Amino acid sequence: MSALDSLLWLMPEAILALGACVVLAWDLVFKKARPWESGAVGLTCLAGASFFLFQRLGWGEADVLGMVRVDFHGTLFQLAVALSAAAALILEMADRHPPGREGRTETVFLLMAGVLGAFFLLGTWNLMMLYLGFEGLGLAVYALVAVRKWEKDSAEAGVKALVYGALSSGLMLYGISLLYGLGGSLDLREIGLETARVLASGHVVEVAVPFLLLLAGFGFKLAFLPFHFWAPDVYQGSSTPVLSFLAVASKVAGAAAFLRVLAGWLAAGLDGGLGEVLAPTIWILAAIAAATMLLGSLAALKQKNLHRLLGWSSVAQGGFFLIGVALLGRYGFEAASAYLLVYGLTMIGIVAAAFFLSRKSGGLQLRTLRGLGRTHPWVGVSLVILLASLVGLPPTAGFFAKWLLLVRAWEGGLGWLVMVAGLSTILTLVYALRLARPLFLESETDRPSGSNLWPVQALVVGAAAGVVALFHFTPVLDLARKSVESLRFF
Amino acid sequence: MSLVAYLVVAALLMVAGLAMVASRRSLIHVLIGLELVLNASALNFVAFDRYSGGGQEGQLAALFVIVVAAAEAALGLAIVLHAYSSKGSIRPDDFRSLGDS
Amino acid sequence: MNPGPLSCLILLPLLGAVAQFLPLRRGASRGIAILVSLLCLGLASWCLFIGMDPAVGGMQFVERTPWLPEFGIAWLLGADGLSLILLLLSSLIFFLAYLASWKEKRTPRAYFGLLLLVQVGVHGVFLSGDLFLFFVFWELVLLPMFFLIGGWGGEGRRSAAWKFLLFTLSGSVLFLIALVILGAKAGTFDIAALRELVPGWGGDPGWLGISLPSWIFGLLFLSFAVKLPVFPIHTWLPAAHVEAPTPVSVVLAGVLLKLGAYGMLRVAFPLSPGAFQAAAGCLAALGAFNVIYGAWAAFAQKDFKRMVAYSSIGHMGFFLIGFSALSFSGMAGAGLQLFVHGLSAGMLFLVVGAIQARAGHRHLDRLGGLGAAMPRLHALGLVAIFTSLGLPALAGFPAEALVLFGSWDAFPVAVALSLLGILLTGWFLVGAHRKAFTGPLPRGIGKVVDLGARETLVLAIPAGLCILLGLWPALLLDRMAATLELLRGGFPPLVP
Amino acid sequence: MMESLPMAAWVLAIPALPAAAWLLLVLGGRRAAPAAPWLATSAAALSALAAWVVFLERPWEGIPGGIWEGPWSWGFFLSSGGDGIAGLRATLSLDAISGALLPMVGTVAFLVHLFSVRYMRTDPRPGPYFAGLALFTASMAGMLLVENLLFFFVFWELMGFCSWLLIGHDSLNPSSPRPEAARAARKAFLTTRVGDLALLLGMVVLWKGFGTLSFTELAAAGGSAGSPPWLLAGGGLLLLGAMGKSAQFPLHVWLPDAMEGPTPVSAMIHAATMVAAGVILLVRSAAFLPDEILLAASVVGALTAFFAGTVALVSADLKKVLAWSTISQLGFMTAAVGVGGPGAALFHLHTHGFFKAGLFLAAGSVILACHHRQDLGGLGGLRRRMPMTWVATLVCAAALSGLPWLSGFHSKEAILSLALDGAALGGLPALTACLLFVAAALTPVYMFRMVFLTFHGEARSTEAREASEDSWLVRLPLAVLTVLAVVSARFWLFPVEEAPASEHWAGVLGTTLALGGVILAGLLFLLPVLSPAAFARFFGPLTGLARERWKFDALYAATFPPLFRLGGRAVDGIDSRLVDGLAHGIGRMAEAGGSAFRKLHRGRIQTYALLTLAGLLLLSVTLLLQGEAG
Repeated sequence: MSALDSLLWLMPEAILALGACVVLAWDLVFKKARPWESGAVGLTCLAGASFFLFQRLGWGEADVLGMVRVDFHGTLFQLAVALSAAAALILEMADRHPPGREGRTETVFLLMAGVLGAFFLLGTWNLMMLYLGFEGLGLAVYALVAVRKWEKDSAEAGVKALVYGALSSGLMLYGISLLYGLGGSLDLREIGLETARVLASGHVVEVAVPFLLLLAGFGFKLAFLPFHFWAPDVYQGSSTPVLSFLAVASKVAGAAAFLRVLAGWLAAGLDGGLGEVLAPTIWILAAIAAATMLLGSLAALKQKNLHRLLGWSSVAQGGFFLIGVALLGRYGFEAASAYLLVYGLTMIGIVAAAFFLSRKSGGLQLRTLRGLGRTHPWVGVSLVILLASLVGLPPTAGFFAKWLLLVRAWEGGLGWLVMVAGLSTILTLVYALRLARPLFLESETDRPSGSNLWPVQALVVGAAAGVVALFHFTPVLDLARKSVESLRFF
Repeated sequence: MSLVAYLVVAALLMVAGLAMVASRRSLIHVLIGLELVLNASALNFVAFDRYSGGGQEGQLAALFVIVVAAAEAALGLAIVLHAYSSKGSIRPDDFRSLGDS
Repeated sequence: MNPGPLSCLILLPLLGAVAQFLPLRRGASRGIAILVSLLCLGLASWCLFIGMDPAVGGMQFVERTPWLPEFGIAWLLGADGLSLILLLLSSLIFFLAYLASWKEKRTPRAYFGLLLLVQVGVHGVFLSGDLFLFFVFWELVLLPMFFLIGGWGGEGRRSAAWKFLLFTLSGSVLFLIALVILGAKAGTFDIAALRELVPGWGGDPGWLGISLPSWIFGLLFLSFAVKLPVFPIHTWLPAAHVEAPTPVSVVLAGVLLKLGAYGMLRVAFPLSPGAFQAAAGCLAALGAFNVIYGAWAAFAQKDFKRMVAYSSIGHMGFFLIGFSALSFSGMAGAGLQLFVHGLSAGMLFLVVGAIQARAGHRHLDRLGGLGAAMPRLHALGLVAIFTSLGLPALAGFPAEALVLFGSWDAFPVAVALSLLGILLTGWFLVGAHRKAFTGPLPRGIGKVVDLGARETLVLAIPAGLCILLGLWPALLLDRMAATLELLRGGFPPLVP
Repeated sequence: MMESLPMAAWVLAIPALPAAAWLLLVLGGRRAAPAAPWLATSAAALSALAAWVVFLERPWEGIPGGIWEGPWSWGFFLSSGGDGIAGLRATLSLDAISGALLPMVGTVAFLVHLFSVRYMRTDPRPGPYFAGLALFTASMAGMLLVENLLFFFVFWELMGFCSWLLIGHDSLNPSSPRPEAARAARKAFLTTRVGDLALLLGMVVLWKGFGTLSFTELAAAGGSAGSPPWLLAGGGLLLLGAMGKSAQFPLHVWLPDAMEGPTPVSAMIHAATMVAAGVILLVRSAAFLPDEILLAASVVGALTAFFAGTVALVSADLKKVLAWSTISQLGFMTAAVGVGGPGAALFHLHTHGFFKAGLFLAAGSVILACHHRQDLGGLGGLRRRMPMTWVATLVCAAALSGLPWLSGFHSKEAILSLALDGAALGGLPALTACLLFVAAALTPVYMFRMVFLTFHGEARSTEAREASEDSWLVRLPLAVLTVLAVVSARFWLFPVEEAPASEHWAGVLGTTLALGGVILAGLLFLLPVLSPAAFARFFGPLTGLARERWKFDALYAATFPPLFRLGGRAVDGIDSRLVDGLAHGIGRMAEAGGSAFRKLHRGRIQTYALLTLAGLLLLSVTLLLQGEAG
């Protein structure tokens, strides 16, 4: 593969890297740049990257420069990350900053850097590359959380994200180093083969310890128990655009990468008939999934702060995703991927709606949202639809995604997990409606009239329309299937 | 010296780092603990590379880890600075306005 | 896709609901709703009385469009005697509910839009031939109803709406789990196909020592029992029915309870007849218990609306008794009971609504003299009360008589006990009549105006139907007979 | 079939005309109210005419089985086919029983309508009243014209509804509503409903046993059935139903209270409709009821006849005396069926219908004249002021007392002779006979007590002093009924059972007792020879017991309503505390779990780190243990 070919394959990454530099330089070069200009540059770059990613979906697979892997799975979720980052960027541009701080350059740059990190996290079999992507995304997130110096909680949120994130990524790195020792290589596929051999000889500990350490890393990204502690606090302390990035882009990237790692690492063993040895792994993942779903939803029940509620909700949704992961098999991963896509779309809409509503009401407390659904019926109704999708009520894509996950779980013999998921669905609806109910059923008269925020409205309505349209689930299922097939190991 | 010795040292480093993160009363010390955690991994990489690896992958990895550690330290210090300027303290326990009551 | 009559029955209210998003003039909302429901009513009547062949028991007017072939999910609509009868009931009840909401002033667009959405769900449930689709429509009812109760209800609407939601959703989750099992095992959701398939899983070891068909039956039954409702998962009903605005109460009692019953008839029983037969004794006992419990609880109520709400529990107990006997007469009685209860409970709620609108409250001890002041309401109320307590020549009697006759062979004790429930029902309803309609007008109530033309129409239509069906139950039972025979599927009537 | 069509039209007209009148009145609402009296009355008149035509034609004679069937048959539950109860078909059918009773029913109903035109002239709600009367008439006729127990039951219940409606009529009066009327109506409805539901259950049992509910087929199957337990149960339930409707002890409590209704309604209920239904049911089922049930019927009937007679003796209200006398006479009829005389029972029903209607309408006339004064203490001396009413009352009371040459003599004699025949068996039948004779002796006493206190002596109130006869609308029905009270025994066509052994004895004994009773009443209340007070003292506490209706009303009032209310409160309490509490408890548990979990998230980053590490440790231990186990 020539360097030119490689460049073509890596066009999206290149665009993003270049775009990030341009954004940084923009304000220096154009002294009188308007605040929105850097955002526009960022959006253009994301659009360009998305365009090439979309193209790349049809290009097949390649190992580029020995470190980067291009395949359907990676590209698909890179696309998802790019689009959700774009959504976060739109929110950021629509947000109001205090006088003197109108510039968005830092945020835009950090978003793009994070996306770039996510791209590498998603597109590699090499553990070091993976770690670099992981850290790239992570560092961007820590900075994003803390970047709004004028908001009083930004520092605390930043500290928490940093300490907790660095701790878990450190644990993961330690796990990676052990895996390197185990497989003698940083390539996951080779490590996987070696792992299968080790497992076949009955040595469980050698695999179990790195597995748990990797779990710590991804557990942080995905915020499942017991690595979730940061999420509610940091969600609560960050601005809504950053929350959007945290809850969607960062989370989807981490989740998809988790699937890839598990597929690459364990599939060989699974194919080799080591299901028996891996049963405890399945069990532990299922237990984590159950605890996450249930406790996350329980904790979300009585929240009063919109962001914190979304944080806990995001924790609980991670538990659902884990159901598919826990199955450690093609069908489970397929269902998990489908769930992830639907979750992403749903959450983009919900966070955008939350942004819209908090801008309109001037607060993040649930009670300040009273009556907003009546004055803004489009956003209100869309939000209800999106929440229905989050809960898993038909006719929305969320229902299908959840149902598919549970079907796979039942097939995999995890009947009890199905029951727990059912229980937590009830709780989910309760907190979802605690969010939606005041919009319509209570009223408040005095409100500052804000700008019309039409792009945000369009985002919300579009996402709602999307989750309804995707109730015709075939496209989602096809994408999920293709992506899991492209992981090659099943 | 055998591989095990390196691994034990790395593990000790790791535990020391974790202990610092969990117990020290200053964010700077917590950051140092985080660096220790990273360095434990770096030590592992090098040791594994020396004793069981074929190429230079482990050593390269260790270099990357150092870079990442530097970046993390830089960002960490920046955030701690910001935290200090907004709260006037860098005691971890002073940061608890976010959380469930 | 060329939409047939059944798709139209679903799409019409959906269009009506979507139309509420248009910038409508005041009054246009209800106009749309009434128009849509009239069209649905006409279409449903056409299907039932002209379009369908009563000799055929199976699905007619079938429409099938593949949806997710991999799981055997399809947009499969079909109707038989049973579903068309319930469809007629629901389109009628919705029509009445829209008429009764004529004066709704609080955001009428949202109100009618939500009610129309509920209608979409209800029609969809009655017409689905695919279990997955069934569930989709089943769930569609949930949120609109929550907002209707919570948004337009009375004083305690908040907790009533939550209660409705949580109970119903818990039922739905059980349904969902059944769907998960079916999705994992069956590869199709065509109810007719499942009916062939599921009973064959008896040999499967199942889960936790219970065979798969039993699991499916238990989950489905419980989920439908919440809607029916069955003791002890009925407590949402009094709360919701009492707090909801009158037209919504009418819909709740007239149509929503029927969803549970329909689910039992259409899904829970056919999918696992073996499990059903094993449980039939318990179900009949539960039914008899419901009859007595509901009647007795109603007996103690001072709030007229609450009394009516509890009486529903008792009436649905009859459905359970008749249904679990699995004899033709019992099932026919159960089916007829659904229709009749829809009419009678709906009428009773309308009567209470009319009283409340005039007296300002509905506390029985503080009412009186309304019969003389409102002769029209009184006359129509009499039909409602006596249909409800099972007076012959009104529609309640043929239904209850068929249940009693049809279930005696299998459950003599349940039948005998349920008579106590009938006695109690008569007692409290006649007592409520005495308190509300006779004697002097209490001082707090000023001048009362009798029902206007619209209100009279709303009550007179079901009243006329009650009398007609009381004299000529064959009108509906003829249409249902072949379907019920097919549903029973040659099961011999239960004999202990 | 074709030639019977005119006949079918006549037969159908009997229930259909009043039913049509009802429908018109209901649909017409307030606009139809002015026309209501005459519309309903003319429908009743034509219905009565049709009944007489049918009676004279006797289409059932000469048909094998003795049942004429209309040319229509109507699938009730399913219009065609169907097995089991769902296949039931209704037909219009006429046999000797219905043929014999229809003229009485039609005539009395018509006369009651006519009387009501005057009686209810000032009533503000004529529409509902006459609609109720019309429906009542139609239901009674319909009940006689079906031969299937289920459809019989339909009309049976409709009559219950009509009587509820009419008894409570005054409670809905807009200007002066009487709440007592509503209470009485409710009591009537619920008490009879206990019987009705028993009958319903009995029907179910019989259906299971015989596979049919047709009276003819039941009678045919019943003969060979013996008395298996199910038949005993079914028959017993059926008897209970009849006891409720015909106000037999212990379900009699509703009938005296039903006097709250307008007086013509009482005439309707007591003479032509409602209470007759129970007797007719017993007569129709006598052929298949087992002997034990018949014995029970005879005992219940005799007991009721005696007990009601004693209460009638001390009643202070004009209408109450009549009510208790009805109960007593219904006791005779029930006992008659029990002792093997369904024909005699019907015969007595027939004659009783005329003279009891006459008595009630006469009472109505008195009440009308005295401006709703009806306590015996406030009447008296009306003989001169209301001669017509006096004659009617006197003749009807004599007929009721069983004085010779009057209609009541023949029918009562038939019953008494049958009872006397059976008494030879000893035991309960003998007790029955004794009680019946005592009751027969009481009848003239209470009847003539009523006559003397009302019409003779001094007027004891202003209203009584100023009373006068009313219009022809009142006098015509009275005249007709007086004549019929004398002659109605002549046109009775249903065979009455013979009691060869004691026919004459019973006649002689009955006449003696009746005459003795009249004389006793005269001595007590007409001529100041004996003191009623002394008499009452002589019987001591028994008099008090009788005045309090033997305390049954008090007993029921003290038991059933409180019991049911208690049950209601208990269920309501269980529902709102326990069942609902359970649901709330689950909710609270979830919230408690949530808040306990939230307590771990207080915001200390190092606590988080520790918890995470602890969690990781826990996971490793679990995983390794699991791995070891695996």
